[in-house]
Amino acid sequence: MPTAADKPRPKPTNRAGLILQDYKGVDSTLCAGCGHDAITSQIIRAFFQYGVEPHRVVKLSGIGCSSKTPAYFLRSAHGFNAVHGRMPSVGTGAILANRHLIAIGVSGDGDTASIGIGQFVHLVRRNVPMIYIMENNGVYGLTKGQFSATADEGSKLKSGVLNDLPPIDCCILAIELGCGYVARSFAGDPKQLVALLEGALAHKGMAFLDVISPCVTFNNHEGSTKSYKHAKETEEPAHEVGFVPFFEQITVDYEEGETRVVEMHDGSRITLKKLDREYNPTVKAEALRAIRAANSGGELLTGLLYVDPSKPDFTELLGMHGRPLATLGTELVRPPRKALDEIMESLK
Amino acid sequence: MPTAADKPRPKPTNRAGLILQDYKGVDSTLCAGCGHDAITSQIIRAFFQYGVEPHRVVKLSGIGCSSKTPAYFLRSAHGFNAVHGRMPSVGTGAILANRHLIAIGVSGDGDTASIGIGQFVHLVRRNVPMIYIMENNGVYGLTKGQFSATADEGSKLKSGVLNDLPPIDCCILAIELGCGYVARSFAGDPKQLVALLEGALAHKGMAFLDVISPCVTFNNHEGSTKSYKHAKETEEPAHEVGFVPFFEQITVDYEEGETRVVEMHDGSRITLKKLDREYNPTVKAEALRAIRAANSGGELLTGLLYVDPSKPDFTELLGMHGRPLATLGTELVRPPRKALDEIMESLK
Amino acid sequence: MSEAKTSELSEKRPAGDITRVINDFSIQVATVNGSGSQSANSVLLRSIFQMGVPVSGKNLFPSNIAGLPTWFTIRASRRGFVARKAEIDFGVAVNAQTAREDAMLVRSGGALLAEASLGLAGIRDDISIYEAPLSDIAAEVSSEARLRKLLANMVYVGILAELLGIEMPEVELAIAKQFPNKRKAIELNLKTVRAGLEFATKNLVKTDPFRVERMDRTRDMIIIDGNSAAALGAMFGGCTVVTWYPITPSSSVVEALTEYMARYRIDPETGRATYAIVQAEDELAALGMVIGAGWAGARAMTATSGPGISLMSEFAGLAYFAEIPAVIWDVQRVGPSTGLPTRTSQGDILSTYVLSHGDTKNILLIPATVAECFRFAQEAFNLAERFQAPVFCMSDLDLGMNNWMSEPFEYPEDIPIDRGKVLTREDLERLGGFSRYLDKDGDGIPYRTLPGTAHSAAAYFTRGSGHNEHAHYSERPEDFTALADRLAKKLETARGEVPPPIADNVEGADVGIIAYGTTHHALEECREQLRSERGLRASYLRIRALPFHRAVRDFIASHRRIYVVEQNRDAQMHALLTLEYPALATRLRPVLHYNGIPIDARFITDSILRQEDKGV
Amino acid sequence: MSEAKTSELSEKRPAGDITRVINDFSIQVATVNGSGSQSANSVLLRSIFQMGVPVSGKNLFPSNIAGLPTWFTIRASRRGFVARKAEIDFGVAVNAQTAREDAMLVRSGGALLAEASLGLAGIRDDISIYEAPLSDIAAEVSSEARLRKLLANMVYVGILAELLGIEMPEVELAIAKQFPNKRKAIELNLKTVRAGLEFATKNLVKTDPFRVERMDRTRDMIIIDGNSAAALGAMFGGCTVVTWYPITPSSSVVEALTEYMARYRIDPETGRATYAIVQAEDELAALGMVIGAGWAGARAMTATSGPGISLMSEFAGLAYFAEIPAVIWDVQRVGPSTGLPTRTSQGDILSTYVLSHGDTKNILLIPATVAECFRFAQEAFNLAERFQAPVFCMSDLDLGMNNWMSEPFEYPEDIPIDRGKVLTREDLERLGGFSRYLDKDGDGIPYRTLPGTAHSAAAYFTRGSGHNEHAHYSERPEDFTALADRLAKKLETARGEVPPPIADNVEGADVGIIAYGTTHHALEECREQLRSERGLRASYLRIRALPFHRAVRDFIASHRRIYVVEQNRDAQMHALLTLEYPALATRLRPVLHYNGIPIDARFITDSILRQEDKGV
Ligand SMILES: Cc1ncc(C[n+]2csc(CCOP(=O)(O)OP(=O)(O)O)c2C)c(N)n1
Ligand SMILES: Cc1ncc(C[n+]2csc(CCOP(=O)(O)OP(=O)(O)O)c2C)c(N)n1
Ligand code: SF4
Ligand code: SF4
Ligand SMILES: [Mg+2]
Ligand SMILES: [Mg+2]
Repeated sequence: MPTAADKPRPKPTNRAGLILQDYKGVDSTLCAGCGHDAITSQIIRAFFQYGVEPHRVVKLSGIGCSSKTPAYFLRSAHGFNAVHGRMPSVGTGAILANRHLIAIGVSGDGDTASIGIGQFVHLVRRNVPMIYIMENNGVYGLTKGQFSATADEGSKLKSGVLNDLPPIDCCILAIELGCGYVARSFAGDPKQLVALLEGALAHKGMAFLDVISPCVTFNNHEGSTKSYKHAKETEEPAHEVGFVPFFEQITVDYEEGETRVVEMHDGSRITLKKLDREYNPTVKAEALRAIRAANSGGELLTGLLYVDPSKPDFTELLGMHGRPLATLGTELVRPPRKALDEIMESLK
Repeated sequence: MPTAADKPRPKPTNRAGLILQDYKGVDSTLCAGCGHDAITSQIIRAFFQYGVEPHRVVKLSGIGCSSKTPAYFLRSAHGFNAVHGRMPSVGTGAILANRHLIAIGVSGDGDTASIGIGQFVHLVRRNVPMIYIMENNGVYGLTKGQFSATADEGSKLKSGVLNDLPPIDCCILAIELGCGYVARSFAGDPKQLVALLEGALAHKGMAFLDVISPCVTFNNHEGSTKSYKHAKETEEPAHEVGFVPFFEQITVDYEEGETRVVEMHDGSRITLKKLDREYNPTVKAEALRAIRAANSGGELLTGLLYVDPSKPDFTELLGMHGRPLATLGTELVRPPRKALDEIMESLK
Repeated sequence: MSEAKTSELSEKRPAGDITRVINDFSIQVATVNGSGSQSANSVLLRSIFQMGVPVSGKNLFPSNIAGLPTWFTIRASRRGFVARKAEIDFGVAVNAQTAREDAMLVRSGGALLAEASLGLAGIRDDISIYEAPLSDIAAEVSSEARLRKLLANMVYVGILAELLGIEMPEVELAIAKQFPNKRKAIELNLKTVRAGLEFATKNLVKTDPFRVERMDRTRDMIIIDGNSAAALGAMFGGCTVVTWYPITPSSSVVEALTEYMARYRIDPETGRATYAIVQAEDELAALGMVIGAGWAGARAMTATSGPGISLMSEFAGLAYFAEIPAVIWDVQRVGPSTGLPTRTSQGDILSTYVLSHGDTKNILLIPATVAECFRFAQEAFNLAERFQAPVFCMSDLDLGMNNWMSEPFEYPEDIPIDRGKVLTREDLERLGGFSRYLDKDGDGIPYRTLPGTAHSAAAYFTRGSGHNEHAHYSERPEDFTALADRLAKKLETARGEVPPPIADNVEGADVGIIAYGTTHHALEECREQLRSERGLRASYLRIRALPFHRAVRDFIASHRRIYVVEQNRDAQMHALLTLEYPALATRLRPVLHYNGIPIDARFITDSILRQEDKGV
Repeated sequence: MSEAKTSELSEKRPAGDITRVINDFSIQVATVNGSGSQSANSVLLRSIFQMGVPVSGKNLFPSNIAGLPTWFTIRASRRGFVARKAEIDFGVAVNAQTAREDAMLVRSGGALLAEASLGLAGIRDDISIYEAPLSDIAAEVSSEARLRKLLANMVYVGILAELLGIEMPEVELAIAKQFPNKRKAIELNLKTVRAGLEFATKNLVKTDPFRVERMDRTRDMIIIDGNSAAALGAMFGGCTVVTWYPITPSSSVVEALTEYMARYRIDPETGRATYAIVQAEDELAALGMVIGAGWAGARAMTATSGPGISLMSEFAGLAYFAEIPAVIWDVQRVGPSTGLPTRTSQGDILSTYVLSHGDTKNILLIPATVAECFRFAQEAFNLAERFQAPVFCMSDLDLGMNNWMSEPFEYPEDIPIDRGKVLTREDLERLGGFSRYLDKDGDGIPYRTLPGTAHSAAAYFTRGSGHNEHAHYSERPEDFTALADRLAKKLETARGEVPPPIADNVEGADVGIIAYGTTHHALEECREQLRSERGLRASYLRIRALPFHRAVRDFIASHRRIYVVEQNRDAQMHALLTLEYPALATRLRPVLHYNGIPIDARFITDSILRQEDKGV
């Protein structure tokens, strides 16, 4: 293997034979320093590391600064920047048309928790196979900084306006509604975020990631609870998240009780190394209690908050054909003449 | 007091000087035996017993058999049968216009949990002072029996169609979102329902009641988990609910530890007599655990599931005028000439 | 309810005269909804149908599940007229709530069969009144309360069979069809019908003129409702994704489709479904799913009614502007708002044509018959994919929920499944690449690729915001104008490809009539009335789609006075014609019917004659 | 971007000639959005304004928060023309991304001030080019990076002041106004402007013809944007409930209202708010709240733009049909779908007029000036309550978000707060009772009571489903028709009460022109061009509301050719006029502008002349 500093080191390729650059999109037009751009980078890295074939991916979003980001990664994947708050239905439709697609939806806290909460609830309930990232900055960035429904009680706008309504915790909601993969992370914690994204890629069913993603222009000031500073100060990882993809046959043995290993359906493994607290993401009640405790304690609890890799996803429930409905031939989608004759007879 | 059987006993009147009949509406056009009619009767009774002045009440609903019922009670109260799933916003507007109004909204499980879940979530989040009853039959009655989002996994339609999606438990949702009065009851349990309704009348802020209300025409068969039979068999009251209105100065002393008394802001008291289990409706986490346990155990846990009489309601948060905005005079709603002059000056 | 001034029959004969009226009368059965009269009425309808007599049935039901008045009218018409007949020749009164009204509605010279306990005997002397203890007779068949209530309806079937001369074997056949392989039900109902019939033979003396006699005008014909026909069309049209949110009167489109698909669209090899049907949480989501599916390559549809269309407005604009195929089946009911959910209307035409904010124009198909429901459902998918646009099929409650006679549907040999301009991996290898929104062929229709296409040049970015030919985000004024103009051009192209109007030009016609959808059926009859009653010759054009086919202009240009007949208040089609042909606008005159009851010939004839007489 | 064929100025003088052009030119500043050029541009605008010269400014910004190109054009016009001027006389190039394009856009004979580092010197020889190291100069004032970026903009203000002869005291005043009681900011900016000015005096030799000279045409005038004006109107109009969901370009309506209300609508006695402003979760909820509030007696409004209007469709139909007052302020942007969120359009007229399924027709008010925003906002509440219907105010981005000169607004003595036909407890005691939907006065407008009215006969039941005069549920055909007809009649009544059109009939005019909204401003200028360039006399009618006032007909009837000028693709007002006056339809000719940039006089003049020349 080439190591000599003098000759140029070839760019590393993944199992799809692609390099990191292949997972990029057009240049971002977001504000310099926007948390969303940081998340975009980790999406690019995760999809590269997992070796996803870009053409199998569909990128979905609603409307907002966050919802613009699908243009900034995976340039060779189809993308759909839909309407505000209704991306879940569009994503559901895409998966119905072609269950082989790997769907990643990027939304904002306004797009999800304000206008979009209804479709979000039903997307979770259906367990549509899709990675759903909520880039959470507590405000409507694109419309210049009004509070969203995830803004914390007591959070202040630059203008001094105070938010006196409680935030909607979409992770709690997702867990209560039966989502099988629920994580919270922070744009300023790339290592954790990448691992959580790879885990999401390995998950069969809906995977929800609530990622705190500071809006440097409208909500990164003192008094904001969604600023880089505040997030850094209050972040409390529930565990150290690692990911071992199915195609890397490393066998590590983990210290007893120190690391929890979650087997994903494709053979990948998520490793959760114990930090200073006990945290069991496989038991709903415990997870919820821990999250609620952290919230009331003003802590930003991050990590894989809840996981259940076993739930059947929506396409299974529907007993859909193994091949994409989108491209089934006439012979499969138009019944034969005798079928019509039979029906006509019955109507005479 | 007249007791002699021979002379006709005068109809009892309440503190408003009205009789029970005064709280009725037009005749119901629902199917004979519909759970909704049973609930209507208890609404009539509760409002009568509490002595509400009908003209101070607004009745709101969406669309559905359940949403028709506001026409069947309190004929002398204004009613508004709005559009499907969007009653919460209409109710919010009405309260904004006149905070003195007592708002009661009647909705169905489709109207609330399917099309209406978004507005429901935000109504709870705002803690709009309003009694919200979800008449829960697990199906869309008015459109002839399709499953709603509260239908239990495994529940069967007459046609044999099976529901394979998990139900949305609106009580859990309401509690998680910070609702200060959350109850579940059953159309077949009039005594409990009346007490819970009176408690709701005494509550300042949003009060949510999820009332199992069998649809005798489309969802009352074997295999349905929302039938009278099934509800009767599985109902597990968390406690025996009683209500002592503020205007009845009875002093009772309750057995130590046997009865929990909740003081409502108007001085009324809700009494919760212990049954075979410990249940503390004032601690979120405990309430949620108990509900979840009951759900997974196939129990229908009824009663006052969670209560917190202290939360400020939406009108307080808005710092609204004490008098109804609807009828403020010109002198209050049109600033004086000098105000305009001042503004014009600043724009020169 | 009847706007009729005069009547074919009463003109010809004074009331009381019992010269026979063969295969040309209407029956109106007044019952309580939820009481099971539906099956009795279908049996009645079928029996007459099986005797070779053209029939039509209209169900006038309340927006309620049980306990309110409901009416079912059956029309037998030897001449094959299937529109609603304004007058009631033969009434059947079973509902106490409305009995007296119902008795009064029967036209003079008509007849009434009444539940004896209602005591209607002698309420009128200008009609034949027959009394029968329907529920008592039913009680003899079954003592079980619930059952007795249901069976009471079958009793009047038996009585009418006797009074009208409907042959018993046909009734038996109809019952068998009504309760497919439900042996017990068949026997019980048959028994009841016989009991009714016996009662009639024993106790009733026929004094009315109406009779059914065997003809041969329904041989090989089918009976089906428009919603089921639409469902069949979707199934044979290769529909793969169906999303919906229940709403009257469209629910049965998807409910029928669900049954048909489960039966005929399971891949025998894998036993898996070649389709997905999803009940969405509301109409916004329903169309959102259809758009996502259409974008990803499915032939996707949803069915709804007015309120749903309104909720779909924003998504409809996205589909129009981002150019995504979608089929929306709108079974129109009376609006605005919740309106009259169980009554018919043609009131969504204008607002749907320009649905959504900004400059939008949509393709609308307007079926008038069950056969067209079957056909248009298939063409809708082809047009949607060919034009990469939402296609709205404007049915209505009368067409969708009532039963209609029809020739059997033909297997769609002539409607190949057309996926439109989709570039495959192979195409891309040949071409090297493509520009999503480039008007390569000069018809305004660009090429698209499906997500998942394994080629590095396949991907493009779809958005509802401004974009250029390469699907890149753009706010450039010239890019926007070019896009807006191409979208307009695309609709121009559509004129040539949507179902053309059907014209019946009468030599030297005095007037022209334009109609569409279910209004068509009353027109056939109206034109005969105009001819027979006034010798007025009327040409007729039936519009079947928007934007207008060029042929529409020619028709208007060739008639001096044109009556545009439709079932809405605001003369919506009249408005669209005015917009399209301002130079001819003054020739157009609206004839409007908007009370929720299906329009009838008499109403149209009278309105036209009134205007003709005014010589306006 | 410029469709201009010719130019007032270049006609008069060859390029290069430096005869002075006083108070009649356009400046276009090209910067990067989020770089703080906004305040610099306002200062520039204000300074000229304070010198008594009529000005207008147009901000052409991207749908993005920071980093993309943005343009600000200032027009000085001694004749008081405030529409966009197609040509750029004086360019300011600061943005590297677009520098060359920006330089090319300057008209021949014009001038360009460029950031030196862009190296644009000598890019053209037909314009005067001035170079200046803007950021270096700013750097001298402040070393702080962020600050420097902001201040760089103030540098060009100083340079232009020198080159154009804008008086420094006015600049100082403008800066003071721009940063109200922010002493530090004022000093810093002033320092920077001076630095720019000094640089110019030292290093630049004026070779361009443009100069600002003191006039007296702006004395006592105000400068305000349409959204703020609308907010003021709402506040003085007695608005009590405001709900909204943020959307460009309407957000600032409610944001301004929030500030004004907090200042002027707190009850001094109680210290409590006499209003409620609620940010809803989406537009469906926003209108739902307005409807609930209007029903319960509030003067309630919401503000939105195209996508919001689409989402409000279902609720709008409810308000129309259940007859509930509601004010919806639509600041139109380019659609369909998300379209161009930061560009202007008049594209929602038609779809909003018939918004929602079924037969609906809405009242629309169309302001053209900030003064009308102030006035119509007040009248909207009166009309909404008088007609118990939704009233849509159709503003647009150009009017709403740009700054306009105006006479100061007058205190609404002449606009009393009119609650319409509301029955109080006292009325009910007098009358004994009432029927909610009875047309007592023959104007189609019924009486209502407010929830909470302490009278046993006050209550009634509101529904979006069929009902009779007593507000009882009804499916009766005759009830529905009566209701539909009364609703139509109500709109007929409205014709007489909405703001009438404003006609300027020219004696023996050759043609008539019809326009509305912001298109108005270009027309003033267009008519002068037609007159001065071709001696063509044009009468002019400005429509201010729908349904049409009777006066509209008279205008059309009295001109042989009428040009209908609007900013949408589908000739939406032209369409509505055609529908309304089919007999006159052929006189109407659309002139359409729909690229998102505010329409300009040159475009209209040329389009009209082209058609006139064709002699069509
Ligand atoms: C129907 C509709 N309403 C309103 C808007 C305006 N709008 C655009 S983005 C946005 C909110 C975005 O907030 P969020 O989802 O948190 O994204 P962020 O910009 O903060 O990343 C709004 C209200 C819209 N585009 N469509
Ligand atoms: C926008 C819209 N979509 C669909 C409908 C049709 N619809 C009427 S009631 C109803 C569901 C009612 O179910 P639920 O709320 O559970 O009330 P229930 O009849 O069961 O009491 C539906 C889908 C409608 N009225 N409006
Ligand atoms: S406004 Fe906020 S959210 Fe939007 S791009 Fe800028 S920093 Fe990011
Ligand atoms: S259908 Fe069901 S919900 Fe509706 S009225 Fe009948 S029983 Fe009640
Ligand atoms: Mg956000
Ligand atoms: Mg229900």
